[in-house]
Amino acid sequence: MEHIVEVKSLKTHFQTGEGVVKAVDDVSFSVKKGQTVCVVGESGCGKSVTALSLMRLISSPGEIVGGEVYFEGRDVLTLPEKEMRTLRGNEIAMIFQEPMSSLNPVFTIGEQLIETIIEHQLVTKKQAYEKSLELIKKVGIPRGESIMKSYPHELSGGMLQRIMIAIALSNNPTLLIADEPTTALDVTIQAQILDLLGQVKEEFGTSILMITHDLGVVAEMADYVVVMYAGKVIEEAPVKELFKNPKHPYTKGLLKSKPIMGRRQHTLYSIPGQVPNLADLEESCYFSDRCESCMDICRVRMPQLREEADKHHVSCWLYEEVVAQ
Amino acid sequence: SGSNDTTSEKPSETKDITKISDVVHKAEDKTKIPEAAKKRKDTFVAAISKPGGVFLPHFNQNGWDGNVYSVMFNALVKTDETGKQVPGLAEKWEVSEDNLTYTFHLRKGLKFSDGSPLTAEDVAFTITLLHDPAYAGFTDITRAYIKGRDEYKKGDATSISGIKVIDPETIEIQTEKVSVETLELIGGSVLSKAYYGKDYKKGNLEYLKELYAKPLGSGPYKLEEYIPGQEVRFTANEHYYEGKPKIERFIYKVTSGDTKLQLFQTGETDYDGFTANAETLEELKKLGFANINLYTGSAYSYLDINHKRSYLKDKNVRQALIYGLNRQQLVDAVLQGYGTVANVPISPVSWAYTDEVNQYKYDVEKAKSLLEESGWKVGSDGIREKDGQKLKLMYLAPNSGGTNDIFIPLAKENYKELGIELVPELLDFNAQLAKMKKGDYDLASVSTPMIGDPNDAVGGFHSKSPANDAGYANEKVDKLIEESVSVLDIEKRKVIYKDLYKELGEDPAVILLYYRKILNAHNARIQGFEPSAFTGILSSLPKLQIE
Amino acid sequence: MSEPLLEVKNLKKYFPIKEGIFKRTTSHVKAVDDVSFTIGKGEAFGLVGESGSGKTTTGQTILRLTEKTEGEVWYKGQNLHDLSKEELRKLRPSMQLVFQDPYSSLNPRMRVGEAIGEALLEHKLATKEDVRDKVLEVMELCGLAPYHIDRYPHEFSGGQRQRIGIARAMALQPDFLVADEPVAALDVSIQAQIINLFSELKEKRGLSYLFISHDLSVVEHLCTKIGIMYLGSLVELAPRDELFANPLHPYTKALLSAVPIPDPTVKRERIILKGDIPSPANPPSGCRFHTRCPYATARCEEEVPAFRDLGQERYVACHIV
Amino acid sequence: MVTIVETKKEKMQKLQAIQTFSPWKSAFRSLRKNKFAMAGLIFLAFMFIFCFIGPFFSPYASGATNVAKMHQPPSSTHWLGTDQLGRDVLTRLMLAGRISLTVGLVSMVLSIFLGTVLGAIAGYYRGIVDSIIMRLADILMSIPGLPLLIILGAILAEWKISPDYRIYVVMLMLSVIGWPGLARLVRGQILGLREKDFMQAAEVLGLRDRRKIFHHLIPNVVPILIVVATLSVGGAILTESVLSYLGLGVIPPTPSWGNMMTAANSLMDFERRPWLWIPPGTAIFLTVISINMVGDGLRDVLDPKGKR
Amino acid sequence: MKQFVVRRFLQMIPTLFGVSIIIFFLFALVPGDFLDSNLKLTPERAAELRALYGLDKPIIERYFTWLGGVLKGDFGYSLQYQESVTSLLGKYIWNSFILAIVTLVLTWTIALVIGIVTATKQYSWFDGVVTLFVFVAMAFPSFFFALLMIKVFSVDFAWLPIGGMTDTGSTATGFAYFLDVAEHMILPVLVLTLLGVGSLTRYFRTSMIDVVHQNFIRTARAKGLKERTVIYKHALKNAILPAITLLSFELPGLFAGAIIAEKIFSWPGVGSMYLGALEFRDYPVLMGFTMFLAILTILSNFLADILYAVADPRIRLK
Ligand SMILES: Nc1ncnc2c1ncn2[C@@H]1O[C@H](COP(=O)(O)OP(=O)(O)OP(=O)(O)O)[C@@H](O)[C@H]1O
Ligand SMILES: Nc1ncnc2c1ncn2[C@@H]1O[C@H](COP(=O)(O)OP(=O)(O)OP(=O)(O)O)[C@@H](O)[C@H]1O
Ligand SMILES: [Mg+2]
Ligand SMILES: [Mg+2]
Repeated sequence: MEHIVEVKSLKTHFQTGEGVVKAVDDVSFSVKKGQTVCVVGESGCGKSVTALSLMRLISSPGEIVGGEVYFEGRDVLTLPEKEMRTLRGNEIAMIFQEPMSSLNPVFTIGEQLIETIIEHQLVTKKQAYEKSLELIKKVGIPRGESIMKSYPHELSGGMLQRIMIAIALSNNPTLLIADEPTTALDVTIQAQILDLLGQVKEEFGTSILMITHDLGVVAEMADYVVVMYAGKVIEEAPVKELFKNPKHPYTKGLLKSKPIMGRRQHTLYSIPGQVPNLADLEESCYFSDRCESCMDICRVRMPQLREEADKHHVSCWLYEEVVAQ
Repeated sequence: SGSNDTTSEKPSETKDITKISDVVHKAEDKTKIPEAAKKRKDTFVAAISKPGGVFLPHFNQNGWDGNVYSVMFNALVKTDETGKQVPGLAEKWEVSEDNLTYTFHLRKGLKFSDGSPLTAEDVAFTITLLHDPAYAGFTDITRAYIKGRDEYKKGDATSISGIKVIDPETIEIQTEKVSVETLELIGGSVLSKAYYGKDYKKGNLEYLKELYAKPLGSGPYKLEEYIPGQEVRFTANEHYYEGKPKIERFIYKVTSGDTKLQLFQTGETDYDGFTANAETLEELKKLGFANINLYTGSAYSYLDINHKRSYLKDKNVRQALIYGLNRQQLVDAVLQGYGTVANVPISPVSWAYTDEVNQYKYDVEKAKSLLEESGWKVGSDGIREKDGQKLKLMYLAPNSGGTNDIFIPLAKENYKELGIELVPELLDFNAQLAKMKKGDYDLASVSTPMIGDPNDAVGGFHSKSPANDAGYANEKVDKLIEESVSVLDIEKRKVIYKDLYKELGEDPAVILLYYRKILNAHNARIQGFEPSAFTGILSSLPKLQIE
Repeated sequence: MSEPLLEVKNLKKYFPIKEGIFKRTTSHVKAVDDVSFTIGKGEAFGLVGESGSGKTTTGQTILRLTEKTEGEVWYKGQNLHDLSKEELRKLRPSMQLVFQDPYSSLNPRMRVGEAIGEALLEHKLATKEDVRDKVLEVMELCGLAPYHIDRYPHEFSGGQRQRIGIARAMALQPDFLVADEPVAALDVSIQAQIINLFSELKEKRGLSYLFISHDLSVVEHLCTKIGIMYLGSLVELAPRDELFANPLHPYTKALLSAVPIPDPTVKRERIILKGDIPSPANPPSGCRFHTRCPYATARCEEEVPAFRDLGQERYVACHIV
Repeated sequence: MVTIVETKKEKMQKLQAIQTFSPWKSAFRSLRKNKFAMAGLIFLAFMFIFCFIGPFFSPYASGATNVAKMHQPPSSTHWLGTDQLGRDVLTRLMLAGRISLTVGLVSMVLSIFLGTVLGAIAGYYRGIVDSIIMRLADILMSIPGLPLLIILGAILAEWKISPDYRIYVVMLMLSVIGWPGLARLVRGQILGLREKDFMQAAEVLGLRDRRKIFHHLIPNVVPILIVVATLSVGGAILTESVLSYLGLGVIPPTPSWGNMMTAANSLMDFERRPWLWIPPGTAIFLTVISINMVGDGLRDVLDPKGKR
Repeated sequence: MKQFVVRRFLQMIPTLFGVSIIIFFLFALVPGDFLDSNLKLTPERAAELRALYGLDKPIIERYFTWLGGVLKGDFGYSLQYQESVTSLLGKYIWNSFILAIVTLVLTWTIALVIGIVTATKQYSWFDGVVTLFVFVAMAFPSFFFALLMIKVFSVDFAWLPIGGMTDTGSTATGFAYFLDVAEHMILPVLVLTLLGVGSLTRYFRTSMIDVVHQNFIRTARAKGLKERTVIYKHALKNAILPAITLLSFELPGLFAGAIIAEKIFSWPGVGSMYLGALEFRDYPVLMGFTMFLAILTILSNFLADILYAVADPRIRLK
């Protein structure tokens, strides 16, 4: 299996009044053809920014300050804007996290769908319209025709999210970046969407980079999981391995926090403390503040991401031999 | 005149200010005439400001329409370069011994521009029309005191008894009161009875409105087309009594003050008047193709005094206001020297002009002592006061005209030195006049229109004159004014005016400022030009030629 | 059951559908169509349902953010839809809302601290001096760090914004909270923290909730009574344990079966709903669910099932139950 | 865990120092960090010093005329030359600035205030309030300025208001009748903004209308207000000269930038005496620019996203 | 919506009445009347004329006389031009109208393009130059630009006519006439455009800056749309909404604002006629023209409101 996307030491920083927010700091991972990679992590840890960086859609005051992102062998970050454009929406499509503000309020849903199709495919308006109707139906929204004529503010959150999905799927992308695509959807529709994504993956060999909080979804969809914390990848492994054998204390905490149907507890477990301020990080393991098995070294040095078991990478001093000494 | 060879370069130093017209400069290089002008072989273009489209004598509401209609209509009596009344359509006229009956003899074979004859009937019709109760124009014919006027105007009479058509070329008009205005009023432009009187019914002049834009007259040119806001076009009238003008077409072109010079420079206009000052003159000279005329106009400027104010009733204060105002400096600064200090209320171009009056040379000390004499003492703030009242004068000035910027600071400074505070108040012209009528002012800036008869300028000083809003009262002046209008002989009147002006010098009714120079220029390709302070281009228009 | 705090009676909200240049109303989207339920003091009522089924609209109409079409909402003995603007305003702090979309519900030009603190000042729940402390306190409670206080909404990640929305509502110490998918955008750890917070407040302060969500595992955890909505109406209403143990309505069954299990090794058998999803503008005749119901009969196509009281606080609208 | 608590406390203390929530106050705080805005402010301050204190250092401050020295080009004695009455242009420029700056700023502030408040109220309440305010605006917008000003001039002259103060009265009245344009602009924006979710959020919080309008809606129309503000400062300075012309503004010999410029209104002055119009023009230009810089800075500061 | 339009339209009627009353009484308040400006009139004659013109009647009566006429479509009779106001305005208004329309189209096109470019390239050198230029245009009164252009283009280079609407004595018709007028229009239009474009550019720039930071612009980019489409379609439509309001006072403003340009360029427009009417207190003309402007203003505000509602789907009309 070849790599569709290879992210190498990506760094995206924001210049703010408080200082430089290192939203993504030295992140590397890759997605193989036809694979689904899920990115999980505490909210605010840089997942969306990573996704946006792949699309080169970071706008001021943010800036990609380093690293490479190879898409099918080409470095996306140095591509001329024109070529980049042919990739966006076509080869790489993205579903944004906040659907309500992500659609243009003064154009109808139909116009926004059709234009995406026409931009990248040689079709007539009529054909594009047909295709759009089909897409709307595919994502499970009834009364396609009148939806095409509605404006974004007339639809519910879930419907908008599905419209975003429809737009992203409209050109059968090679890579689909989905930033929490199902958060606003109820489980039956979520199931339907997940099925749809599975289908697309099957049919077109699409790779999916999915950002989600729902570990259930991860379990269902992912082939491979990347766990991020404070702008860094702290653990990555194939899905089964990760669920079976989480290594990083943060990952463990996450899995423990998830409420599971039928297994009610009085209080849910939650990781104590806060994500550190990304604008003022000191040399240490960023999780050390909250870690239950924190050691002295954790407070002064940052562990490296290294392969621990087969394809299982983790960045934690607990697994470094050095510490043992 | 155009044949005057002396080219005086320094107009402000011209000693003899009575000189009417001095050609300052003749074109030096006719090759510089712009192409645009050369192309117009048979057309003369003169500039005009804002014609309004009422091209009918006695009915026009603005002066520019007057300029337009006077190209197309003739009056019985014309005004010459000195403001004297000379024969127009009337070859001659007689005034009876008692100065009450006027008999006009028309020229032979007069015709309107459509070829129809112009007779005494037309004259009678015109004068009758002006007496119509519905007549709403500005010609106040009642001041000619024609016999039977009231019976016609207010009563049922079908004609005016004082107007008698003797024969087609003779008309006699009887009046009831001697007045110097009479001749001008009854000797005005003549309208065709056949054309304008066709539908005439006493008390209804509505039908005339249709004809405002379709004038028919006997003047040198007839209307070809009027394009509102742009041009009035004329063609030569073959029936004109002095012969068809040599230039076939004549155009009045609407220009704006800001670009007059440029329009003339590029040959868009052949003739225009300009603000007289050294720079404009210099620019015009540089053109090379301009014949430039500079002469004193018939108008003058003054400061009106509100005599109803107790402190201004005092002759000393008024005299001090004149002595203390450096009028020569004003001429130098406001007019850049292109004018003369005025001491009599009539322009040097008029027959009535005299300089044998008090010259009121700038004299601060004299002014101060006059004020002291009247009890105005300098207060702690440098302003004079008397009986607890400060000598603060409210000065009204119209916001248009553009000289306020220069005039006000200078006058303020002058008066401050005397211990008088001048408080300027700028208003729109009409508002200023309204305020003056109400008497709510001390001094007010006024420029007269063109003055024909000297009485136009002084009539309002009569204490009984309805126009005397300012409240000036001087018995001697009253008497002299009455005298001056009851004789028609110019020589006799000259003497009366001399006395009158003297008296007005002693007991000033207004603060006279200056006579302005008039500057105009015409393209050298136009020949035969003799511009006049009283008639503008009109008197030379029929005689012009294009080179 | 404790005394009712909120009583919703036959609530309806129709949105007009407008067409043509003159935007004439041609038909209506029946976003909420005859919904009734009660929430007791200290009770958390879970509202679950398909997206677009009218959950948000129900929540907003209850709080009178949009005017109802029909029905009554009794809160603390007052019909909210009869109150004057000022009376309603005074009542506002006690009933709060957490918006579904956190980003658009935050004023982009207002710093987080002010967004949370302004209402405290407005209702005199804090003074100028201590408002900042109170804000920091509630921020901490909702998992926000103190340094966030002077930031603008766009500088946050989606989950952080959601927490701002929660903090804003919580700061007023309401008695009743409509939480519209409050944890959907949160990572599980924070999610747990928030849910713990919610249940703690419920127990300690008797805070009541209308908790809108489609994450049944969360709902199960927090809510004691659950309503299932489909196409604008409630199809089932039951106490938590009964519902999870014994779902009656076919839609509820499908929902429960579709909840993903966070274990990649387990593959569950889902009830797949076939058929077209109907439109709320033009709902199917009879039982609205019949087009997708695996057990639908001819009767379901014709007759609208009544929302029957089965006793023990269980209600269901289905012919075959 | 202990350490966490400590650092948190430290941070809290650090934050306590800043005890305010007003978007306006915090904006002004950050304004100080904005280079553009500061440059603009410093420049404005400089202008004020130049105009209000400068004349004390000029030997020509009395404004005395000297006809003999009229129209002199810039020289070492008259740095910016002399005008048509031989007065020092530089000194007049400074004196003129006193009037022009005050008039420009005061009328800007006034009209912005009125326009914004009325527009916001109309847009926020809609319905009958909107109809009344907007129809009133229609009426005011339909009344041509010129006759109104002439009437004003006459009335003020009637009331014997000293010409020195008249300009301020007039500016006030101009703002009073000049609000409709801005009000319509603001209303238009508010109409869109009030439908946004964050306004629903404000409703849920039970905020008073006043707070909703001033703290939620108006900060969102600030960009347009800044444009209007910049435009209206320049506009007011130039309008003043038109007013002077109608006897409503300052009356000669008092100078203002506007009337210094209109005094040089012929092609002749244009070509031959640039020192008469370039200085006042430049002064207006620089004032407008610096107001705009402050405005842009303010916008950047209030606009969380536009930060550089 | 229909209801809104109808109601809004009906509201225009009382507004217009209000305007007419205010304007009428304002004009009556203006000191001086038509006859005051004539220095040569004797007071008796002036009184006689005042009666003939109906200026001696009480103001209320005059208003109703005027209103009665207007309701019959008769706007009265100009004192100064001795012509019915409608036909008089008819003669001049079209000249002003073409000037206004051409200027309007030009201003908007230029301002849109510049506004967008400066917004998307905020703080670039182009932005800087344009900004500087806009402020220069703001700092100098219109007559300066008019004079400057006349000097450069008409006198020095002699490319364009100095003023007027056609060549002196021109008898051109048809296309030749059109060309003639077009040539004369260039300078006045240029000056008016210069004056209007500055502020409009600022407005567009500001709205654009606001819009390009929105999330949906990011979405549009993510869809791979051309930058041109993103800006000129997605951003522009949002940015132009606030400008619709501007459009409503632009047109009436142009009529009123062109006065100076019309004067300097001797353009036979309604502006200079209006000034003259004001100077001479020609009330019927003043009332006529002012009412024309009022109707124009109110009508454009009405249209703007409707346009706004149609263009922005989020606005709910009640
Ligand atoms: N425009 C910005 N200015 C400053 N900081 C920013 C900006 N955008 C994002 N950040 C910061 O970058 C960090 C990463 O944000 P990101 O949106 O990638 O988080 P996330 O992992 O997607 O979280 P969530 O799951 O909540 O969506 C956050 O801490 C956020 O505060
Ligand atoms: N302003 C509106 N105008 C017209 N229709 C609307 C409007 N708001 C909501 N709707 C419609 O009402 C229905 C219910 O919407 P609502 O937002 O309440 O759904 P929801 O249950 O909250 O869905 P989700 O879980 O996706 O948020 C939808 O069909 C939606 O299209
Ligand atoms: Mg995110
Ligand atoms: Mg919802």
